[in-house]
Formats: sequence, structure tokens, C-alpha cells
Amino acid sequence: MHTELNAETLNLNLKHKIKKDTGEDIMLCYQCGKCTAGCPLNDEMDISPNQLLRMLQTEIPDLEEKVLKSSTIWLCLSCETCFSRCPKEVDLPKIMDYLRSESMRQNSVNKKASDIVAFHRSFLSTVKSVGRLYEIGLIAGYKARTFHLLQDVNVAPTMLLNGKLKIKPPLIKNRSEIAKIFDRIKELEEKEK
Amino acid sequence: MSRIGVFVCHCGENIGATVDCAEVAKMAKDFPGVAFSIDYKYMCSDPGQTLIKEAIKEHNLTGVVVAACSPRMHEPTFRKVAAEAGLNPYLCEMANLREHCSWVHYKDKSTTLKAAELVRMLVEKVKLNTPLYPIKVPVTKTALVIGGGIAGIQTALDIANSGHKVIMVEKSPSIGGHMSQLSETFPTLDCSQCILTPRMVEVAQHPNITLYTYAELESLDGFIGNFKATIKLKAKSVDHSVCNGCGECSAKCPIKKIPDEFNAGLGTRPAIYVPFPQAVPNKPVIDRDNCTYFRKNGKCGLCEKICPTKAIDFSQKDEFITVDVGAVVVTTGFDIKGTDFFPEYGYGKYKDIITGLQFERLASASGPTLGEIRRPSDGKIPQNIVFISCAGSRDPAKGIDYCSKICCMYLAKHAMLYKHKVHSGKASVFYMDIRAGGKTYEEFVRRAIEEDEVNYVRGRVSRIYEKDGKLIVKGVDTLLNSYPVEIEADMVVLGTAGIANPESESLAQKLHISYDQYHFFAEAHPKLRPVETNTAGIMLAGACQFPKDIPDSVSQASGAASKVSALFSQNELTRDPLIAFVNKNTCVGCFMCQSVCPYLAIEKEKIKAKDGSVIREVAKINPGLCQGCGTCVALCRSKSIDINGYSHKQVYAEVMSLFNERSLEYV
Amino acid sequence: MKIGFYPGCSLEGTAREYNESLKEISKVFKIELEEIIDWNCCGATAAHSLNKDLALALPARSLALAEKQGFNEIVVPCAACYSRLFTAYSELNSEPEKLEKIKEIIQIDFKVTSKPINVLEFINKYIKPDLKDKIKNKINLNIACYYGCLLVRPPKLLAVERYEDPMIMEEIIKITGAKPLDWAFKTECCGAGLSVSKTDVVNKLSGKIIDDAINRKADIIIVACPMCQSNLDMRRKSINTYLNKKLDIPVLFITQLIGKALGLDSNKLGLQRHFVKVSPELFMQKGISSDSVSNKIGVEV
Amino acid sequence: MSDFEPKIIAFVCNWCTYAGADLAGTSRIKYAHNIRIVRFPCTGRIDFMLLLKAFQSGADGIIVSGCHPADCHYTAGNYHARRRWIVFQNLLNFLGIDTRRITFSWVSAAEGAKWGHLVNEVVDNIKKIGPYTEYAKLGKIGIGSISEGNYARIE
Ligand SMILES: Cc1cc2nc3c(=O)[nH]c(=O)nc-3n(C[C@H](O)[C@H](O)[C@H](O)COP(=O)(O)OP(=O)(O)OC[C@H]3O[C@@H](n4cnc5c(N)ncnc54)[C@H](O)[C@@H]3O)c2cc1C
Ligand SMILES: Cc1cc2nc3c(=O)[nH]c(=O)nc-3n(C[C@H](O)[C@H](O)[C@H](O)COP(=O)(O)OP(=O)(O)OC[C@H]3O[C@@H](n4cnc5c(N)ncnc54)[C@H](O)[C@@H]3O)c2cc1C
Ligand code: SF4
Ligand code: SF4
Ligand code: SF4
Ligand code: SF4
Ligand code: SF4
Ligand code: SF4
Ligand code: SF4
Ligand code: SF4
Repeated sequence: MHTELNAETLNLNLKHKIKKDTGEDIMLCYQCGKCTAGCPLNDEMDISPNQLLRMLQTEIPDLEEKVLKSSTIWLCLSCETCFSRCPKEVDLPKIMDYLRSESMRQNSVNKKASDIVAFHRSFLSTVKSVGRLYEIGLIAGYKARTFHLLQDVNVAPTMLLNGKLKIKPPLIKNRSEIAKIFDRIKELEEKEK
Repeated sequence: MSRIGVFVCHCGENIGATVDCAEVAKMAKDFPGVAFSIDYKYMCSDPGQTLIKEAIKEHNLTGVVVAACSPRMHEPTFRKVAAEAGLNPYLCEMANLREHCSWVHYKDKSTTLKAAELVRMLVEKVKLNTPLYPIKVPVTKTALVIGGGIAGIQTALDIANSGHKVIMVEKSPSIGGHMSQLSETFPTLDCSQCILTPRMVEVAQHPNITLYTYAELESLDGFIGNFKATIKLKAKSVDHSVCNGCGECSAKCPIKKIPDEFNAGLGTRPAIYVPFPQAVPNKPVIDRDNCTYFRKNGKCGLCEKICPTKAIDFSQKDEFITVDVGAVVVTTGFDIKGTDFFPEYGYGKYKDIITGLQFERLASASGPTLGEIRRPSDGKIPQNIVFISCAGSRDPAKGIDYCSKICCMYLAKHAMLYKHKVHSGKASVFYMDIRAGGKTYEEFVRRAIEEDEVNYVRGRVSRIYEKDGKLIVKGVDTLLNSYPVEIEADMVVLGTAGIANPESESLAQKLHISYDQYHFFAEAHPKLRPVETNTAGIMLAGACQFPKDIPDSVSQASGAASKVSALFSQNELTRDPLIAFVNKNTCVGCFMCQSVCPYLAIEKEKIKAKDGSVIREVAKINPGLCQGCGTCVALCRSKSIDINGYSHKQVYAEVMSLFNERSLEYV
Repeated sequence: MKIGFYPGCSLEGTAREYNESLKEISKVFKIELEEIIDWNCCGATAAHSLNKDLALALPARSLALAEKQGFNEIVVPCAACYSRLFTAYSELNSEPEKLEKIKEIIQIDFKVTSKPINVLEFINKYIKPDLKDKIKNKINLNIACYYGCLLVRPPKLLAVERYEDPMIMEEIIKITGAKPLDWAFKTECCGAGLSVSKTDVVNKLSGKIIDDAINRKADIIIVACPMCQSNLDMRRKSINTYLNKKLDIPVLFITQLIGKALGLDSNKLGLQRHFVKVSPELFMQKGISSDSVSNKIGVEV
Repeated sequence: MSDFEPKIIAFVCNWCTYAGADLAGTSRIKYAHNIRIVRFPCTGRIDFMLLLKAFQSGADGIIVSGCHPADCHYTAGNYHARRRWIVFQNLLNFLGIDTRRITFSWVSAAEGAKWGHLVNEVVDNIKKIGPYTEYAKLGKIGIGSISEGNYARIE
């Protein structure tokens, strides 16, 4: 008999929420460390991928909080190396995706990750308004969000010279549709809450 | 007309205190078909038994119901009593008034009433009982042992030494199995060949053992005590009765570059070969797939010219022989995964990543390097060696969930042997858990760590790649907060998973035995019948059931041998006749029954017309195999199968007896 | 022959040469790549990092539009877009409830029948069979084929053979006469997703890749993903600063290499757009006739 | 309804549940007297038409019990029984017999106490559901013609 997922346990354990939302079972992980051994970002992460799963397995609230506040979840590149080698087929990138949105929802985003979140946000807001990626808009937005005003000054001019930067945004015809997609998702989320 | 006798037992106070036994006997008298009824203090006592015997004779009873304790306790007693009084023992039934009534209910009218109903059920049943006779089958006291590894060798010797004949069938040119390939063996580090070779010779010389090497089972028919096995003797192309084993042929054979199976592919052998110097028999065979004579239509023939005894016989054909055996022991062992199984470790393309078995050959004094640990690529002695445990095992993603059980131990052994041979070298073992449950096993592993300073790192290796002649092994130490561990190794040994033989499934089908999801043969019960299969008369031993080490293989082999000897200690087998039978007239030949019988007891029988043409096929139950579970009975849609002792009519009568006179109002 | 085409944002901008070269070689094989009308951004790492519905809905819209245009297959040259589109394609195909939800969100009814294929699949299926006959210049170079992450992973989803040591590009370029190298980093991650936000990480990861390719005597690296290309090429200056080395190995798209083998003009293939300049001698040195690569633009490294 | 004493028949296998019931006896575990046990070699032997016949004759409830899933004395008989039970349930529904009247359980030779609990539970349940009075209906839809050796077929 597996444990019933009721509202109470849901509030308590991140592990169960992940199971419900993504279908991934944290308990499958037997802590072999193979994911971490192959992770290109392990050196940069504050919690290594296998330790992160171990922390979730314990159901200790302090550790769950640490996970949501970690830089790890933002550094993960979704390169899928871990998943493709995990003997237990734990889909870590999928779990990372979940943890990122949960971390944002709980306002627990790691300070060091603010650049990354800012980049993702700028990216999506460009997509929302243009329908496609508009590099200049993106970088401008990103810089405004992060104050990394000097970043990429050495690349941008060459990009422009090589014909790699478009000056005009690549507007698509039905831009409003894209914006509506964003809005409907937001509505749905509000409803689910 | 039935004349049933009912004997109600008080069991002292056990039944008597709760159930009004006299009343039950009185009621029983009025049940239709009951000719005699009586209650008594202790039915199983001598006077009680005499009482029954006399009543049977005096009242000419055609059936008996003893209303007493559980049939699981005294059914044999009372059946014997019936037999002694001249009544067929299967015409005696017991009603369980003690365990199912007096002990579980309070003294009450309803309890007595229930007791009477229980009696009535059995009276109705016994009226429909028929005389049955125990099934007797003769036993052929010869055992067939399939596979000549250490498990097969031990089994054959144990059976042969208890005075019975053994036929051993080994598919390769020599017996010995994996153990003959090992260097030294844990947990004692004694030399494998030294302890194995004498036993191999004993097998060859034992008067009770007939050995067929280069042979395989073709088919097996029959049942316990009475199997017929057809064995295929593959053409050896050498007449072993004249060959003197001089070895001239192998030395001169121009084909030399065939990967040597015995050396796990690390060396080469000629087309005419003896697999290893201590082989039994120590005479060559020609590997026809690689011999020029057979590949190129009679060219070469050098061996024939050179052989001093004229033993070479290219014209030999595969031969088939049929033997009668009473029992079969399957000891076909296991296989191990190769290095190409591991994408993340280079798909087998790096020469210096080897399997444990290859390491055994490197460490063996009779191996390709004469016992020096040298890496395959350039023959250098590795200064930094890495062992990886659970390579493929405990890895559901690779389809193997189980622990292979032996690798923890042999990797510790390897690391130790390496350190003993290369004192300056560095040995690391990547592991997840160290499974060393066995007598002196844990001590063995600790010795590797404490005395030989083998570096055990807890973690699975993510990837190995080659760089400037080194193998870069990337792991982490999970005991150090997943600290990255990157080793530049000269050689890597994978403790690859032990798996079932590739042909195990087809062998199981020939033998009609079952196998598990990993294709290892299935034992009848994991705890209580670990050396038997579900097919009576077929036993298992060794690594064909699951990867296991030598001590376990040998214990199981002796266990299987003792099962065989116990079987052979009887001239005839007697079995309960409570088995199923088919009504040929109504059977429609759907063979649904065949698919559910756990003992494969149901065969097809051809019904033929006078002219010999087949009219139809019907089911036929082999009384030697049927265990009487009744699954087929319930399944047959045309109700063409019935079962002695639990026939349709009998169970029906039992149920109906409860309601025809709903609640026995006449009490 | 016509086939659906989802260029993706990069091919419109930073990876223009990928777009140009792909179209040029397709022309040789009489294949017309027809763009999905009004396609939108797949959402990339940003979407699935932040919102799983969005990560499905954005690619789903493009898939739906492709279906409306009647395409069974859509070529998706960018490995990152391919990964997003293919994930959406499989998830929506196997989970009907998800599909319902997404249809609701994008407000288009569709059955998820347009299958995304990546450039390697495209080449294998439509170009490789006739490639040999059309080769004009034999490529005589040592080549490190770099796959990165998303062309081969996760293997369960993509069903790539030999996902730790793929051979698809190698098999293709062998036809051009090139010598593929056995090297260790073909599927190691270059740090793509953090290209802008964590440049230091990119320097480190991409640095290792380039270093290994050079150690094994590669003349060029070829890729099939604009992210990989921009990390290995565009960021070379900062990689070199980080490594304190001067690595000048060019990084070409596989389509550009095939283009060269087909004898196409370098500028049409966009070779002039690279940061690490592709010297005109590169193809000539090895005894192959080559037109001159416009040398006007490109940075000194 | 308070004095309603249901008739419950138990179809059990010889190796596990029959022995479990024996153990309940040896342990002097008391339970309701309404139960009558019919012994079978294995639950695999149990023909579900017999259950219908029992209902038709006036049983109020039925227990079918054998070895736990992996412990069948004959390796797989109980598995086949369970498979047939699923089909049979549909038939019961079709015939309008409340499936709560049949309890499928596993009682091993070591579970004397479980057997006692099971019987009490079933008796309580059936008391709540009430006597089975619709057997006449079963006769009407053709089950009445079932007699030994002449069963309707169930698929
Ligand atoms: C690398 C390695 C190191 C090991 N080290 C140790 C150690 O140090 N100590 C220890 O106790 N154990 C060790 N073991 C385990 C040991 O090898 C096994 O326990 C033992 O070999 C099992 O014996 P077996 O007879 O069951 O099977 P096997 O040795 O596999 O023998 C089976 C025999 O059956 C034959 N056969 C197969 N199929 C057929 C067929 N269809 N018909 C006829 N014949 C057939 C085969 O040719 C073979 O001769 C090691 C194993 C490995 C892989
Ligand atoms: C807590 C625990 C849990 C376990 N769980 C499992 C499990 O789940 N599954 C499993 O497979 N195994 C389990 N086991 C292991 C299992 O109990 C043993 O394998 C098994 O009992 C061994 O049987 P035995 O007959 O060798 O020894 P024992 O069970 O110890 O029997 C020895 C008998 O010999 C008698 N005896 C002792 N000395 C003498 C003497 N000098 N003269 C005459 N008689 C003597 C003793 O009284 C006893 O009756 C468990 C063990 C323990 C401790
Ligand atoms: S590889 Fe898989 S099982 Fe191993 S630690 Fe990582 S997630 Fe857990
Ligand atoms: S997907 Fe994330 S956690 Fe997994 S290996 Fe890549 S970066 Fe590391
Ligand atoms: S076949 Fe002839 S040459 Fe070969 S070993 Fe036998 S006797 Fe010697
Ligand atoms: S015929 Fe020639 S190749 Fe064949 S075994 Fe004899 S010597 Fe070798
Ligand atoms: S025995 Fe040890 S190495 Fe082998 S599978 Fe089991 S745990 Fe792994
Ligand atoms: S001693 Fe017992 S508990 Fe400890 S590892 Fe061995 S088997 Fe497990
Ligand atoms: S199930 Fe019945 S009818 Fe079918 S073959 Fe078996 S005995 Fe004959
Ligand atoms: S009673 Fe059981 S063992 Fe006998 S034939 Fe039928 S299914 Fe097979």
C-alpha cells in the first residue's frame, strides 16, 4: 500500500509534491553519486545533485528549505548527463525544473542565482512581446535587471559586424496570441492556488 | 446403496465439552445413507480404532466419516484403520469437529448443530468417493547431470559415490566451468586449479560416471523416475579412442589466431585445440567454424598428416544417443557481461578496461602473462589500477536489478592479488556497498583495506575516457560530501554482472522447468525447496539458479545429489492418487488446461480413426507429473477434467448438503 | 521535395550561417525547406526553468501550426529547439490530458502529428544517400565532431544509438573524405544555457572541449547546434583569456562542411561570419581547391 | 433483523487457509459459528459456478481464501483463481448479486488470528447486508439448471 497523498502530507513534504507534480520518485535514488560524478556544474554548486536528492529523501523541513534556497537548482543546465547515466533512472533535470518554479513561488531564490533568473525573465518577456527571441531586447532587458552594463561589450560589436545581430525585432504576426498564452497560463495557476 | 458409518469423537473434553457428541451421533443416524453411527471418547486410541474396524465389518460399511480432529492430523491414521478392515482407504473421510468447531466456538446449541452439519457434509461427500489406489512408478537409478562446472562435478561425484550411475553432459570440450579459469579463490586464496583438477580427474575415472563432453541435451521426455534424454554428441573430428593427447596437431595447425575462450579472449588458440593444459578429457577437438579444412572444402588437413596415431577423422558426424534416466540435475552455470555493455565506459573500445574474468586470467600462473599483471594494450605493468563494482548489477536502467553477489568478493580478491604482485602499485575500488556476508568474508575484505591498503571509494563512476594513454576515471566520494575523485588509471577492471546463460531459456523449455525474469532457473521454493524445480525429478545446483560463489555452488550441489540419492533409494515411487483425469469424449481440444498447469502435466493425445488418421487431439494428464492442484479442473470450459478426491460431484454434494435441509429443522 | 522548417530564433540571428548553409546544401539536393508560417520561440531553457506549462505551450503552438500546414516532418536545426519541440511532441502524444490542457491554452485544435527531426536525422535521411555522388572537393581534414548534450540526451527519449559515443556525424563526414577523430569530449556539456548569465562557467566547460580537440590534432571542430557554435566560437576570446592560451581552431557547422565538400562558395555558406576566422588556406593547404573566404571580417584571436 | 444468522460458506485451500483455520483452533481463537468450510486442494481448483450454486441454494455469504500471492503450494493456482475472480465479479454484477457477499482473502497457515478476524468481519458484514433472498431469480435466469457436471459456462 502506498501512502495516500492528502493535503496534509502535501504541505509537509517536497518529496511528495514532486511525485505528484512530475511523477518522479525521489526514493528511487540510492545515493550512488554517479549523477554528481558526471555533472559538469558540480564544482560550482553549493549542494551536489545526489546530496540534494538525499536531503529531499529525509523530509526534514530545514533541509528542504536549503534545497529551495540553493544555487544548485539554478546552475543546473539541463544537460541531461545525470539522467542518461543514472542507474535508477531518476530524472534529475525534471526535478530541478520543479524545484526552480517552487523556489520562485516561495520567494526562496538564491541570491547568487539572481542573474540567472533575471536572464530567464528577460528572455521570456521578450518572447511574450515579440514572439521570438530578440537579442538586443534581451540583453538590454537583462542588463537593466542586473546592472551588468558592461557585459558582452567585447562580443556585441563583432556580432553586429558579422551580421549576427538583428537591429529590428523579429516580430511575428500573431504576437497577441503569444501574450495570451502567457496570460492563460497565469490564470490557470491562479485558479489552482 | 451407500452404507456409511459415522464415528463421533469426544477427544476427551476437547470436543466433548463444547459439542454434544451423543446428540451429533444421534442426528447422523437419520442422515440418508448412514447405516451406523456412534460416539466415543478417543477414536484414535486402540479401542477406538478397533471399534471402527469392527463396525466396518459388522455393518458392511461402504464408507466411513470420522468426526474428530483435523484431517491434517489424523487422516492417515483413520485411512489405515479402514484399510486394515478391508475397506479402500480413500473411502474414509474426516469431519473437523475440533479445530474448526469445538475449539473456536462456545458451548451452545448452534455449535452442536454446526458439528452435525459438518458431519453431514462429509457423509454426502464420502458417498461419492471411489476406491483409489496409490500410483506406483518405477525408478531408473541413473542421473543425468547437465553441465560440468564445479556444481556439476560435485553433484556427479556425490551421486556416483552413493552407488548410482551418472551421465554427465558438458557442452564445451572440457569440464571445469568457470572455476577452472580462476586464479586464486576467496576467501582462502587457494589456487583454483589445484583444488579443482583432482576432482575433474575423479569424474573422468569414476566407474559410475559416463562423461560426454562437447555434447548437449537435445530433448527430454517422461517424468520423475522415468525420463528419456536424447543427447547430441557434437562431432569432435578427432577419434578420442585412439588419440594419445600428444598435442602435435595443435602445435602445427596453421590457424592460430582464434580468440581463446578459456583466456576470456586475452590470448589465442589454434583450430584444433585442448582448451587448457589440465583439461578433462585432455584430447583435442577441431573447431569446425574456424578450421581451413571445413571452411575451404578439404584444403589444409595438416593435422591429419601429422598425427602419429591417425586419430583425426574429418568425416565424423554429430551423433544422437538416447538414455533412460530417473532424475536430472541442471548445473549449467552462468555467464558474465562483457565490457561492451557499458556506454559510459567506452562500449568496450578501450583495451585496458577488462572484466573480472579477464583479470583472473592475467593473475593466473597458467594465463597468457603467466601470472604477471600486465595490461592488454601494451603489456606494461599497471601502476594505478581501478576496480569498479556493481558494473551492470543493481542497475535497473541496464535491465539488471539484482546484486550479482560474488563481485564484491572477487574484486577485493583482485585488488589484494594486484597489491601482492605489484607492491608499488595503487589500487582503488569504487563501490556502493560491500557485500561480504559469509564465513570469513568480511575479514577478507577488511584485510584488503587494512593490510593491503586498497583505496575503497564509495560512489559509482560516471564515465571513463582515454587520454594520453591513461584511463580517466571520473567519480565522487559520497562519504566526503561528494568530493570529486578523478583517477588517471593504467587499467580498469569491471566487476560485471553475472547473468544467465544465453541459451538458458531454450534449455528450460526442453526440460519443462521454469525460469525467472532474468532467465535464471527457478527453484521450487526459495527457502524450503531450493535445489528442486517445480518439475518432479529435476534438480538445480550452482550458478544456473543465481550467481553464487564456489562454497554455495558446492553446498547446493551436494543438496541436489542427496535429493537424487533419496529418490534412488526407492525401487518404486508411491504417490497419492488425488490427481486429475480427462474425459476424452467431451474434451474439445482447446488446451486451455495445458497453459495453466504449473507442472506441465498435460499432454496432447491424438485420437485416431481405424485407418490411423488423426480425428482430433485431446488433453491427457500424465499421472507421473500431476500434483492434483485442480487448476485445470476449474478452468476447463467443457468440464472435461475432474479430479479424484475433489470431484465436481463431491464438492457439489458437500455444498448442497448444507441447504437441502436448510438449518436441519428436525433437531 | 518540400519539408517543414522551424529555423528557431538563433538561426535568424547569431547563427545565420547555419541557416544559410543548410539552405544552400538542401538546394543541391532539390529539397525545399518551407518555413512554418508565424512560428514562435520554443521558450528555450528559460521556459522550462520557470514554468512547465509554458515549456509545453510555446513549442506546441509551432507544432500545431506545422500540422495545419500539412507537414509530417519538421526540420529543427537548433539542438536546443529540437529538444524542446521533441519533448513536447512526445509528451503530448503520450499524455492525452496534457494535450487537452495545452490545446486549451494555445486555443488551437491539433493532433500532434508533425514530427520534429534534427539536422543529423535530416541529413541522414535526405542528403546522405546521394552525398557521395555530389562531392566535388574531398575534405582532407582531421575533424572533431562535437554533439553536445541535446542531440543525444536523454537517450530514453531520443533513442540515439551509442549515445555516449555517437557516430552519426562521423559516418556522414567520412563520405566527404574527412577523418573523424576519436576524442573524449564529444558529448560533454559546453555550458550553453548559462552562456550570458554565467560566462565563467562557459569558459571553463567549453575550454576543456576545445583543448581536447586540439590535443588530438583536430584541424576543425564541427557542430550541429547554434548554442554549441556560439559558445565555442563567439566566446573564444574570453575562453582564451581564461585558459591563458591562444586556441584558434575554427568551429564549423556540419552543413558548412558538407557545403564545402559540395564545392559551394564559402561566403554563401556564411564562413565569413565566424569569430575564429576560417582561413582560406584551410581547405587549400590540404590540397583541395577552394575559393577564398572573405577575410574582411573576423576577430584576431 | 437482529436474530438473522447468516450462512457463510468458505472455500479454502488445503495448504494455507485450511491449516490457518486449524491454527485458529489450536490457539482457541473464538469466532462466529456461521461458517462452514469446504476443503479444496488449491484455490485454483475452485469453480466459480459452484459459488453461484451456493447462492442459489441459499448461502448468504461466501469466503474464498488461499495462500498469499507468492506462496501457493502449487506455485500459481491462486493466481489463476484471482484472474477468474475478476471475470466472475462482472458476472455477479450482471446477475445482480451484491459482490460484497463474496470475500476474497489470503490466509496463510500461520495466520490463525487473521482467519478468526476474517470470519467475524464477514459475518458482521453479511448481517448488515441482510439475508440473500433473491435465489429464486437466479433460477429464472438459467442458473437453476446447473447441476454437477452440467454447468453453465463462464468466460
Ligand atoms: C571473475 C570471477 C571470479 C570468481 N572468483 C571466485 C572466488 O574467488 N571464489 C569463489 O568461491 N567463487 C568465485 N567465483 C564464482 C565461481 O566462478 C562460481 O561460483 C562457479 O563457477 C559456479 O559453478 P557452476 O558449476 O555453477 O557454473 P560454471 O562454472 O559456469 O559451470 C557451468 C558448466 O556448464 C556448462 N554448460 C553450460 N550450458 C550448458 C549446456 N546447455 N549443456 C551442457 N553444459 C553446459 C559450461 O560449459 C560449464 O562447464 C568467481 C566468478 C567470477 C566470474
Ligand atoms: C531476528 C532474526 C530474523 C531472521 N529472519 C529471517 C528471515 O526473514 N528469512 C530467513 O531466511 N532467515 C531469517 N533468519 C535466519 C533463520 O532464523 C536461520 O537461518 C535458521 O533459523 C537457521 O536454522 P538452523 O536449523 O540452522 O538453526 P536454529 O534455528 O538455531 O535451530 C537449532 C536447533 O538446535 C537445537 N540445539 C542447539 N544446541 C543443541 C544441542 N547441543 N543438542 C540438541 N539440540 C540443540 C536448538 O534448540 C534449536 O532447536 C532470521 C534470524 C534472526 C535471528
Ligand atoms: S545517479 Fe541516480 S541513483 Fe545515483 S545518486 Fe544520482 S540520482 Fe541517485
Ligand atoms: S542536468 Fe543538471 S544536474 Fe544533471 S548533470 Fe546536467 S547540470 Fe548536472
Ligand atoms: S589428435 Fe593426434 S596429434 Fe592431436 S593430440 Fe591426438 S594423437 Fe596427438
Ligand atoms: S585441418 Fe588444418 S586448420 Fe583444420 S585443424 Fe587441422 S591443421 Fe588446423
Ligand atoms: S556483489 Fe557487490 S559488486 Fe557485485 S553486484 Fe553485489 S554489491 Fe555490487
Ligand atoms: S552483518 Fe548482517 S547487517 Fe551487516 S552487512 Fe552483513 S548481513 Fe548486513
Ligand atoms: S481445457 Fe478441457 S476441453 Fe480444453 S483441452 Fe483441456 S480438457 Fe480438453
Ligand atoms: S491438477 Fe494441477 S497438476 Fe494436475 S494436471 Fe491439473 S493443473 Fe496440472
